[in-house]
Amino acid sequence: MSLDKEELARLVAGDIPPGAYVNLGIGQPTTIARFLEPESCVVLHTENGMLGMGDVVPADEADWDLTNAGKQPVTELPGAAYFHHADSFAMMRGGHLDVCVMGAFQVSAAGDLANWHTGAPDAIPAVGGAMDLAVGAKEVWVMMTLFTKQGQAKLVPECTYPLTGKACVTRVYTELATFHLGPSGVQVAQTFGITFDELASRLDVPLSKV
Amino acid sequence: MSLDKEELARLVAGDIPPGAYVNLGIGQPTTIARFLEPESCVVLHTENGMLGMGDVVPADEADWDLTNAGKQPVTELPGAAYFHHADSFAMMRGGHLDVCVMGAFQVSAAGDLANWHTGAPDAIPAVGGAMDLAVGAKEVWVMMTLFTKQGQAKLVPECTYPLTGKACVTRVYTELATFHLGPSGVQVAQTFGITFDELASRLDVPLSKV
Amino acid sequence: MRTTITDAREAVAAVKDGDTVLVGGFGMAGMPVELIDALIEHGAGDLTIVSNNAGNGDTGLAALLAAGRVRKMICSFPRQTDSWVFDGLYRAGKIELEVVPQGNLAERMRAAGAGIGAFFCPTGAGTMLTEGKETRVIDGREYVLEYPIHGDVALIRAHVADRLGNLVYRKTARNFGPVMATAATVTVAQVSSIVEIGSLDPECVVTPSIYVNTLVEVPR
Amino acid sequence: MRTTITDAREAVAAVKDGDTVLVGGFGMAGMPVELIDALIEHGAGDLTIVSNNAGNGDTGLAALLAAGRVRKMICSFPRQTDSWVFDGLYRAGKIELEVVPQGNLAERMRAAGAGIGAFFCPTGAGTMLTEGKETRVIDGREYVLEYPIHGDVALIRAHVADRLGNLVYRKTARNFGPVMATAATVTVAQVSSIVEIGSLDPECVVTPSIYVNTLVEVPR
Repeated sequence: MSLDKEELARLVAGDIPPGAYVNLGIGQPTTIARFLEPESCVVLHTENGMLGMGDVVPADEADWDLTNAGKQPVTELPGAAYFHHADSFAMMRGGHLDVCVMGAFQVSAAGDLANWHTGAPDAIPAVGGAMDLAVGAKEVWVMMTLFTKQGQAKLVPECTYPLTGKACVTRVYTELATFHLGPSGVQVAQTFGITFDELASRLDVPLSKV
Repeated sequence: MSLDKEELARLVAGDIPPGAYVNLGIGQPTTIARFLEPESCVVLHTENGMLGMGDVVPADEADWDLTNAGKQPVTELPGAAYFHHADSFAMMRGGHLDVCVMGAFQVSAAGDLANWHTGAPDAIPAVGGAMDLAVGAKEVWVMMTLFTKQGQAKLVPECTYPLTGKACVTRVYTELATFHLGPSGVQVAQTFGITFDELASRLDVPLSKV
Repeated sequence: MRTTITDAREAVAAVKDGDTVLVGGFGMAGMPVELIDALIEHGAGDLTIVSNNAGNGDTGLAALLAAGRVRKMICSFPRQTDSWVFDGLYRAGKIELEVVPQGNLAERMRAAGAGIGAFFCPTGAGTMLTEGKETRVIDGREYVLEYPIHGDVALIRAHVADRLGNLVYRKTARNFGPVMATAATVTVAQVSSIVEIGSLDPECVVTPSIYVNTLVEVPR
Repeated sequence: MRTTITDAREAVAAVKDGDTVLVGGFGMAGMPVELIDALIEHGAGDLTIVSNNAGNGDTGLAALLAAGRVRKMICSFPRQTDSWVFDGLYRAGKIELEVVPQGNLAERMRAAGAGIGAFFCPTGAGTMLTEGKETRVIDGREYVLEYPIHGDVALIRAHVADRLGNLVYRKTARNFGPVMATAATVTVAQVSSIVEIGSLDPECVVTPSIYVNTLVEVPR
């Protein structure tokens, strides 16, 4: 069986090393936070200037001076620290975050990431912190569906959408399989309700087993 | 009569605009602080990471975590703020200090400053924050004797000592005269116990009156 | 020089037609709403606005845009669910847009405040956002040369100020405020309260008074 | 990753022969004396030391130099009234010296910590300290291209840490500590006391725990 969104978030959460400093991107990656065990001591970073971010809270409990990168109200955990934007992005760019998890439109076999712009001529471009995270974090993990609603693969030989960053993605988590990207090419770490051969036949990217 | 050191320090102190943010260099410029009127609200910066620095205190009252750039123990005034070295020098380099006052070996007619190195082949070079102050402060004032003990002028056509900064000095305060440097060349603002003509005859630099 | 304490109307009089204005805030957190309202009333136009977003809903920055005062937006994330004012102007070709990665936006303002002439930054290398910019490989990695963004005026929101102009912020509302304060010729800070000199812990001041020209108290 | 709490001896075991070690402090303020003592005992040699000064008297950094462990000093102000150990080694040709303007020293380490590949800086332009370096005129002003200074290990002194590794400093002893913490692969902080997580005000943390690998408590 392929994974549902919650199972996928739980899977990613389980792979984050204890004590890691982690940035979870806007949207689906944000849900990973719910599956992090407190005893793992994972510390969440939000690029708008905080380490030690807690859960998203409902609007009626909101402190609007305390939000995540998606501008949702959140909480502060013990041991938190606030800092300004230049310091926050210095922290990202300087390679201090252990892991960031982002969504994607496409990931290439070489680890190129496309997740900020569809390339549509009438789209208003908006990048936020995605490019900074892509070049900055020690590990860039992508969490996405493996195919678009139209059935097109999102793990591709070359990205056709505008790039966010080059050769930056190290892992791809999808509902059908997880992939490790690196010098050995694209390796399939796990599959869910699909065989390796079936996966290989549906992707235009050379695959090997971990 | 030429000015003594205390009169000179008092003169410089009186020229600092009320509310100015000021860095006083190591040595003689440090003594200017004693002649700043509290109601002038001048705020002193020290490059080791503080605004709102107070007086130098004797060793038996020292807190050795609270020192000036000359590593002398000082006090903290109400409204002080501490910051790290990169922020402190960003403040200097970014042009936020209104005035800095430094000593000098030589100042050229074009405002070049030489105050860090005698150029002697066996001297161990040591620059500290002098070059950062020279390029950073809005106004760089020099406080020095006009002549060396050997009688050589220190306000010169071209510096022969290694430079600290180019075209940065805007005023020179000495025991015999004060000078304004700028697009109009070297202008004599005040003289003390010497006539303009006498001064002009002893300096190898074209002078005019303010 | 000494920090002035005044009202929003007088504070924003520093803005002139054609100015570059840095506007703090990340969404509404740290957004100096009352200063922006005063700026709309003030009437200065042909502005370049530097801010993370390009206005939400119909108030604040969105209202300034709707009033036709902004020639160009420099921001990282103009497109939001409630950025219809900007969207409309942009699609109508009535506003220029420079999209800058969020960290480059912060770092370019930091450079302006810190006297750095330009810097080699890895962010955006090989992407369309850095097309045409100078690049260099340093130690095997590709970097793009980025230049400072100076502001004529910065409008920011902090939490508490002392009368000297020292600022502290509140939680993630800190965001761009401290950086913008360093990068503008004139910095106007809207704060929830102004306290006596000596009331703030010098170890905890985030923006030293040297960066603040004008304080406006807007109780929240 | 998680911050370790240990003793000075174990903490400095991270230093290997040939490493670049960033040593905090401005004079004695913020100098991690006990860590340096442990480093001398540890025995690593052929070191490059980056610190504002080059040792005072016969203890601390001066003792490390006297023990012959340092190949090169990168500092802004080696010459002091009590820097006789360095002076002697330098005049005997037994140590290399790179003199860097104090602000460039800080900014180059800041660049290392912030992922900046290089930056154009006005400091020292036209002086002998920047001879041979790449220069560029930007907006009519001369700048010098400066590169990051990375450390293998940073040894710093802060005031209080929480068990997670968040640090606060005390007065001007803050100096280089926060910058060095960002610029090294491994940062060891000597602190006067270690408190429980949640005891430090998140608004006042100066060095977030992400930058701190090892804590050593040395009560003062």
